[in-house]
Amino acid sequence: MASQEPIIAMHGIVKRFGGVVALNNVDLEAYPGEVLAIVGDNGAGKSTLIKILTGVYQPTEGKITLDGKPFQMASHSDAIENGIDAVYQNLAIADHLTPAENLFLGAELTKSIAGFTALDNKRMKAEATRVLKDRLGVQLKSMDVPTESLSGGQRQAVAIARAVRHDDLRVLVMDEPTAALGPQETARTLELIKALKAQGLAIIVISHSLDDVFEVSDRIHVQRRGQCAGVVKTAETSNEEVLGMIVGTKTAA
Amino acid sequence: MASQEPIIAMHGIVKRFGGVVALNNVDLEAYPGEVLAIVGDNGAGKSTLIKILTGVYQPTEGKITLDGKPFQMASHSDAIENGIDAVYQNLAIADHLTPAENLFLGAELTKSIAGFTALDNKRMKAEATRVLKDRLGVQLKSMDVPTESLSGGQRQAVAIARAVRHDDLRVLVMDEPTAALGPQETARTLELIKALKAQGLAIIVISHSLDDVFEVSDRIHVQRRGQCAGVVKTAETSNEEVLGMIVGTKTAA
Amino acid sequence: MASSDTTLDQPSFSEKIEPYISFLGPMAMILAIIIFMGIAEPARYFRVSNMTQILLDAALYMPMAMAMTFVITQRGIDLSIGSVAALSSIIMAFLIKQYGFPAWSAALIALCLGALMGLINGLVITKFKVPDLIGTLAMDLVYRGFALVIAKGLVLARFPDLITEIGRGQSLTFLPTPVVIGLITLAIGYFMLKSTHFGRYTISIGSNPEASEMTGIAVDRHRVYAYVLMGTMAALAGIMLTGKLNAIQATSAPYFNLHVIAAVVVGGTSLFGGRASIVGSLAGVLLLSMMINALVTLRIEFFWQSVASGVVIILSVALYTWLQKKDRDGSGGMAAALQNPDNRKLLKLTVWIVGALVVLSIISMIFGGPANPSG
Amino acid sequence: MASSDTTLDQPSFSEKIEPYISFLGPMAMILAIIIFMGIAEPARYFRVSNMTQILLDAALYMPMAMAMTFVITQRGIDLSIGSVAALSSIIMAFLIKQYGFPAWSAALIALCLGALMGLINGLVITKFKVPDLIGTLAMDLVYRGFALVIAKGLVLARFPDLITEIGRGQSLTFLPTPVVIGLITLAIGYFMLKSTHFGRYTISIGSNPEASEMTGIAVDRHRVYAYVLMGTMAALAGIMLTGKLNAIQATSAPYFNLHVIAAVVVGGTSLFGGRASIVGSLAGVLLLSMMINALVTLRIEFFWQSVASGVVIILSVALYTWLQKKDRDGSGGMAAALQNPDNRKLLKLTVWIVGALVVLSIISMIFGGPANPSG
Amino acid sequence: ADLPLKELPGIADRDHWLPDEVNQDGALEALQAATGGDAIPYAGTQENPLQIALIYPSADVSDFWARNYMALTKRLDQLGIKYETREFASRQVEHSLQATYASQVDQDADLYDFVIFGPSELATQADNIDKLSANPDLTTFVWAFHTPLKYLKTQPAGWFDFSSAYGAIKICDYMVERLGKDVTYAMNRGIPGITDNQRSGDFKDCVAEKGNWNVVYEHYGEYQREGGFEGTQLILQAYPEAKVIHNANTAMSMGSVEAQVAIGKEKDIFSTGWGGTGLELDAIRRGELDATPMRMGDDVGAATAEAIKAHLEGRQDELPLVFLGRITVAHDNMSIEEIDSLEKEAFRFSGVGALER
Ligand SMILES: Nc1ncnc2c1ncn2[C@@H]1O[C@H](COP(=O)(O)OP(=O)(O)OP(=O)(O)O)[C@@H](O)[C@H]1O
Ligand SMILES: Nc1ncnc2c1ncn2[C@@H]1O[C@H](COP(=O)(O)OP(=O)(O)OP(=O)(O)O)[C@@H](O)[C@H]1O
Ligand SMILES: [Mg+2]
Ligand SMILES: [Mg+2]
Repeated sequence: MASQEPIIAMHGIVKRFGGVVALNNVDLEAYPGEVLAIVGDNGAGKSTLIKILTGVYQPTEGKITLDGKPFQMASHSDAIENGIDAVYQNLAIADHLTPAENLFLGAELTKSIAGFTALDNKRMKAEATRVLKDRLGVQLKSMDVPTESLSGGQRQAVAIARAVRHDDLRVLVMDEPTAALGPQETARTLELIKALKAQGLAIIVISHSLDDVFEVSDRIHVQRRGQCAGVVKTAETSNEEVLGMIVGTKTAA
Repeated sequence: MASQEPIIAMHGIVKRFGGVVALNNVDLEAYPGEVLAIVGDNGAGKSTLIKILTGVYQPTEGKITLDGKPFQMASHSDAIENGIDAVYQNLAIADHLTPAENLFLGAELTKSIAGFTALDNKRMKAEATRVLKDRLGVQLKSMDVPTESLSGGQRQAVAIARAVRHDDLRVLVMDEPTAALGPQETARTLELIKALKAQGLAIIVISHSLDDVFEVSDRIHVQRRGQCAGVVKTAETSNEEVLGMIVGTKTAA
Repeated sequence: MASSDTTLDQPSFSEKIEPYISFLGPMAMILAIIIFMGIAEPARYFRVSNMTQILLDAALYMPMAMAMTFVITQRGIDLSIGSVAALSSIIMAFLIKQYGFPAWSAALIALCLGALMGLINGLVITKFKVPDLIGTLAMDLVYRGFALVIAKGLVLARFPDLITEIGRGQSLTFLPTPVVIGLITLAIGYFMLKSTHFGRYTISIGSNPEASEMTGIAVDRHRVYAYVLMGTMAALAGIMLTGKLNAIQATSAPYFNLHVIAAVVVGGTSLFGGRASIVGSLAGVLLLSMMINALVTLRIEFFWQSVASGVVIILSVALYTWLQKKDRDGSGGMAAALQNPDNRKLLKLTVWIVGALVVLSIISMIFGGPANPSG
Repeated sequence: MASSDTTLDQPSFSEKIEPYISFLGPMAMILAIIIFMGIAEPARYFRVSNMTQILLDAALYMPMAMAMTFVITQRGIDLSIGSVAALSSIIMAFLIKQYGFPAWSAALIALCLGALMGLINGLVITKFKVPDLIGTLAMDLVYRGFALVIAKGLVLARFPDLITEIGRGQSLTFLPTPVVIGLITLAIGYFMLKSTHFGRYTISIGSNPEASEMTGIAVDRHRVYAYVLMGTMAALAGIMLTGKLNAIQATSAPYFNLHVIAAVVVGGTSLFGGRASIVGSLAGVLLLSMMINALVTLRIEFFWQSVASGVVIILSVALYTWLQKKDRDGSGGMAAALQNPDNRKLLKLTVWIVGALVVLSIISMIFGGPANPSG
Repeated sequence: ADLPLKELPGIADRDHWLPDEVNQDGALEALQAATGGDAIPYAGTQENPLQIALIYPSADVSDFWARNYMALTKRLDQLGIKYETREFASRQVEHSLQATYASQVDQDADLYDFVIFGPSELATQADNIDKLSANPDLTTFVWAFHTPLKYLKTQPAGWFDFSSAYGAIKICDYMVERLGKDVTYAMNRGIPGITDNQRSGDFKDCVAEKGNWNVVYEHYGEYQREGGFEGTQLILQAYPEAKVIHNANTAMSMGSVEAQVAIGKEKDIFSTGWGGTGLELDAIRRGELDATPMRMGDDVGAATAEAIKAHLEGRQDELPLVFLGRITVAHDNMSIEEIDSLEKEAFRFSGVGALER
């Protein structure tokens, strides 16, 4: 399923926070048209790993390559510019802004008024409505209310829509996208992941739900105590084996 | 499995927030030695329902009975005094306090120094260590660090331990206790629920994971758009039926 | 994903007025003042000259209220603006009076100095990680100290026409120049808030700083920008003050900080960040000026003015919070409030304190010595 | 549940000093002052009389710093303490001088009045839901107004011995009475923080108000308690001030608010709530008193003292924050900081502002008129 | 008449005129005599009471403004003039608020006949003095300043003050004579500004010139008792060589004395006050304060009442533009009786002892 060349790859990543070693020599590759799941117990380093991948943290050691070329990210904007975006565990949503404003936060559309660059709120609203409807199938009652008044699922939709709004998006990272969702909305989200994969994106999903992982992923990366306990093909493994790797009673085949 | 008399029961509960009707005429009963699961989509009113049950919110309409007698709760303390406690969705933990301090928050042990009532920090620390170890099987490296420095699972353990520390606890409510947990810690928590049930507690668990629900619960209460879509015995239903009730394509048998 | 159907489909009345609630508080208070003065002292209060007077008073605070709206929306606060205004205009005054700089350039230099001081505030807060409150408080001491070191007790007075025009000019006939300047800064602020990256990020930073950081917004940089804007506007206010009084000294503008913060908060901008209202800030500034003017017109003794200001500020903020509160069904009147054991405990505390006062007073009167009024 | 094994099992050095970090900041600054003065002016600075002097200065602020530690730890702030002190002691003074109340009862009445004013602050904040900053700011105006209404410009002076004993007495031989009072209040504060429900809930409310609410803690009530404590301690400070000066007037104690807040924050209590340090507050109070004393001993000009105070406050808070920061590996020196595009943009802004200043100055010097130094 | 009436040396270097440059010969003395003498009742009749607006920074420090007010009103009563007053008070530092008051009175000129303006700071309020003076419906008197600014387009009807500069010279002369040359001293100054420059600055220049005195520290106590206390404490510990402390007002001198008493140093330090208020005189009697330039406090208010009468009687041409109240030095070498009679004279209207209002 995966092509030969990874879009983005991490090599020997180490991340220390003061005395805490959150990541210890971790490798990771993401291929276009493939869903890579990351699983692992609490504190295994999953969130830290993908924050490094998306430029939020800088690794203490190790390097990242994009299309095989060394790639240095000073900030998250660098990642976005190169088509890498993420939906974080604690939804990164500004409650007081409207859905459209959140959707384009950090990448506003602009127009020029009398030589000044101004935000094009009208166009952003139209675009946001379109992205939510076309790509996610969500229609909000009103686009003018602050996002805080939306339901959990609707907020989640806004967060995902923000990541997928770029037409040049190549890598999408999702940290526990279904953790707070009801069954219906979970199903919706998994479908969305599959649709995005079909569009050729490389998708990285962190999840505690092995059911979900087995439903959507192509490969599973197991984190354990800051290290990679192994990467397995979803089709070639079983629930028990992955569980064993997470707990530490089994190692990768 | 359940005895004939519910410990606590809610009748015709309605809760409005301004214009929003969060709960519309909901009934609920909790029996000793039974696990009642509450499932439903986002915004279905699950959290609101149990917040009313634990005295955090007051219902707009409807009444609550405890051991068959009408029971008015003005605050959460009233609930605790009557043996009802909860572990909330967003862990109600004060990050700057130590685990022991959090465990006894709101119900501190005291001693008397020269006629003054003073907190008995030593005894609380000892008790907390005991509760964590004996009832939950968790041993923390240090009991003197602020809780913010613990891992997600450890924090969860502290939150649960807080609820189960009362020896006169009769009803324990848990709002999505496993949502943020890895597989190993999820298993631990489910075992804990079973153990508590064996001790004769009435347990109410909200969860989005139907697997977990089917593993531990005796009855399932399905919330849908503020109303109860039906209550079914776990042994007599299936994953699909419950899903259908959540989504609204099926009604209770 | 299912939209929650428990809400009504038609936006309710309260949802409709929601965006305007921010300045309903001050507006209601303004209305109350207008009605009251309409009954008590209509002729004197509603004269054109008095309205101009109110506007002139308010004008001084408009640029600062605009900038403070941004600062507070980002969960910041700036307690140094009085000193920034004093220091930058003292330097301007020296440049004009001692070094013969042209007024326009000295005024521009003052604005740049204000920006520089704002920049320093911003860097202290973002780079040294000193909390806003304490950082600007300390910088207030520093700037005021410099102003005093430079000017000592000197009063610099009598400035070129440009400066007095800025401070109290009438050359635009329809409105005094400072009012026009104030309104323009507010209009620019409104545009910035709604239609620039800076405004958008201001709200998002105040609403959720971590989220903003993760979205790739340069949080620290935009916080610095807000302080730079604040410093510049404080310097502008300093120039306006200099022009208005045609004099400046190092101890000028002692109450800028609190007046401006009160106006902005009364106008509905949230001290908890994320909720900004430029129109509300205008309303807040007007409210405070109208109130002081009304008190003077009513010939209220000076000391009561202070009391009245405090009460009006609390009432308008409380009114606003009350208007905004959604879950109002749960409370249910006085009786229910007394049912609440917490309120009973607080009542008991109150009774205790008042009781102690009464008992002590009685004892003192019985056992006390004779009055001894020799100051 | 698995404990995370990525941390080392032995608590590291930084973990060990963690609980003490809060006052390492002010302690380092105090040490710096001691060393500096030890070199610059040892004879004058380290005299017993001067040490007593420093303690006497600091004593006035100790009770308030104790109470403010609680207020700030609950994410509150109290900007009204100067006025509370002034109003309660003005009333005490009137009771003694005009109505012949015995000093002890008038002093107790003053404490009750302080408690009452604190109670009002607390109720305004919790019941009217006015944010702490603006609520106490407004009440400051109210209390100060009342003090002025009652006393006008009058100075009430010359009080019974009890009052002067409280303010500057030496009858305990080893330490001046006010110092003993101050230290006792701090000790009580320490006990309350560590070993009472109030102290425990103070931290939990500041740490996580919603969680505290859900745990069944009466959040609002305990917030009110903190303000009542604050009001009482402000009144005590007012009595101490009255005794120290042997006089009181309505405009007394103008800088209490900021001095006390600065001392508490410098002492490591977090303005973001949840982190309290009574010992740190003591260190903060001492630091500020030692610093002012040192500046005078060094014969620094008065206005520079203001500048120096600001700088010391910023340095000690920044130092403390820096000590506390855990993730320090990511930064990596000056070069890396300049690599950061945000810092580059800020540098550009700085260059722009400074550049504008320089260009404007040069233009002005060329085209400017002759100097006209007639003030 | 065109000002100045005559030119004294150095006129070009000043932005204001000296009293002698603008007062007609004998006018000041005549008004001082009328002020000091018994009241001669107003001859004319009034339909309505006079409306007098008072704008002054009376909201903090000392009872100076209150005493002026009482002297004014009591003398008006004695003169048989009916009047109503309206006070616009503010704090010393609130220049803006005072400007607002001035505008308010200016636009309410129909309400008032006289306005008495005590500027928070002369240069800062100069334009407001100009504005009020130019209003034909008002007669404006300035209180607490005696330096008619040359650049005013319209001079007010009168300036009533004690000359702080004159007081500074008086106390300077007295102290140089009493304490000799080369004394080391320290100062508690007020709020930086013109008043402080005259009270403290002129004193400093004078003692330097006449006695070669040396100032070691200048504290700014903001005219507050706390300021005086704190400044003195610091001076006593850091500058033990200072044997004299000069205080720029009553509040600070009281604080200063209190700080000395607190450590038992009041006999060692020679400290001065300013104004000779009741509190200061009491302190001199107790031997805590040593000397003070004493104003005949009620002169300013009473003279203003006399000036109002002159205006009502159409005799305004006879008035001096600048009125100066009398100042003498009161000190601890005086007998109790001498001090008592000075005090009686100074506060003949507002009363000896604590002020009751
Ligand atoms: N900013 C930080 N400072 C210090 N330690 C950190 C920081 N962020 C993460 N850590 C530590 O790094 C380790 C890995 O954390 P991370 O959040 O990546 O775990 P995770 O696998 O995402 O866990 P979870 O499933 O609970 O989300 C943990 O021990 C955590 O305490
Ligand atoms: N304090 C509140 N004020 C206003 N509306 C509220 C409040 N709390 C809950 N609601 C609304 O009540 C409805 C039910 O919310 P609730 O939190 O009970 O849902 P839930 O079933 O727990 O959802 P989730 O699975 O996302 O946790 C939602 O529409 C929500 O927006
Ligand atoms: Mg994570
Ligand atoms: Mg919920």
